[in-house]
Amino acid sequence: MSLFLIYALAAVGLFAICLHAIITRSHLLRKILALNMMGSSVFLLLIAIAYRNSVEETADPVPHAMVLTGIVVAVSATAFALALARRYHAETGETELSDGDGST
Amino acid sequence: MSIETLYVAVAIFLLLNVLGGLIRILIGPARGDRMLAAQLFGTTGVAIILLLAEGLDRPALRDIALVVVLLAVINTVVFVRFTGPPEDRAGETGP
Amino acid sequence: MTFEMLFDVILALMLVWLCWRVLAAPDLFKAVVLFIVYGLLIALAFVRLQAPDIGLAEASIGAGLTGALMLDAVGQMTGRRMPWQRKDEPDRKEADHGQS
Amino acid sequence: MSVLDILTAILVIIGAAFFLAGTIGLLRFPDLHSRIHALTKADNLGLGFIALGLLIQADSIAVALKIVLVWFLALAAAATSGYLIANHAMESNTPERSDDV
Repeated sequence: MSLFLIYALAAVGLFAICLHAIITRSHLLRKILALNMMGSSVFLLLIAIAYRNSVEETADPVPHAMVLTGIVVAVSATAFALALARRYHAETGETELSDGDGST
Repeated sequence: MSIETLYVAVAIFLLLNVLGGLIRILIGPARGDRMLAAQLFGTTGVAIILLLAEGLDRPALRDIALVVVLLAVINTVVFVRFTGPPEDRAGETGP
Repeated sequence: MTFEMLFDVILALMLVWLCWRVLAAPDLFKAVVLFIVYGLLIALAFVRLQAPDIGLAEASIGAGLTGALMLDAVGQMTGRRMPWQRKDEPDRKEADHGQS
Repeated sequence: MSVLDILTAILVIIGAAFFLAGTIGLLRFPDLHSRIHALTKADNLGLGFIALGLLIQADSIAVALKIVLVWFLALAAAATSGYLIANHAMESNTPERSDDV
């Protein structure tokens, strides 16, 4: 049981839970939360892989650069999604998306 | 038993402390209770990071402790300013 | 299995449990507070995996900034409730009354 | 283990005991205001003891200053947030105390 295996298994578990939640939950804010945590689990898996490929006590720097970019992009996407959700709530008063059959 | 083992042991103990404080977030009756418990985790996390910096001999972690303790207040300020109870904050926020 | 790995096992189990609680909690404000704690703990996990720079970015952006944005959105979308809605109600009821 | 190491160990264990006291206070106290009282004092005292124990082990003066800075910032953060949450709880209608004393 290495350090890589512990965190990789945790990342896979996190991804599965968030994927389940993003399908079954209907509230928009909870979908955004699930999407954000899903991104975090992918970052965790990438960092764990970088740790496994480390040479001489320094981890692989390429996944680190990718994850650092990804965190910034994730917070921008989250802020944009939150702005959209708040506008939707202000316009229609709802917190869930409709089914798209034009009933709203 | 070296002193580094003690640092890691105390870090594990503080992590279990966080696990106990999570109960207050789960059962806390008011919103302020939950926010307060999150504030506790800021302080505990700083202590864990300082202990790991010494125990794993990685001095870069002290900068992370600085950032964590600096950003601990932001969430509380946002909570107080923007997510008040409905009867008090119906109009403009703030006194 | 060294002694330090006990820390990692506890941290990984706490992460998974916390993720499940965030997505299953009935109150949305509770979910956001748990999400802030989750951001702090995943920064600790990055620190353990020899990536202190990622831990720095995640602790500042992930836990601090995203948590503040989420709190603000929760305060706007569920905080100012309409008069017909009770306090501490789960978030499923709002769509039923939204059109009336 | 030298004398310095033993002193560090004692201080760190005292700090951990204060953290345990803070968590027990968070779980057992009856209302929000006494929970604020437990957290802002006991936790920062625990962090202070741990920082003091690590201060003895510091290599250079810069590391020692950084640890002291972390502790002072934690004190300021706890004071600010404790006041803000208490004020917020007072002006909203949260139940002050479950059993009126």
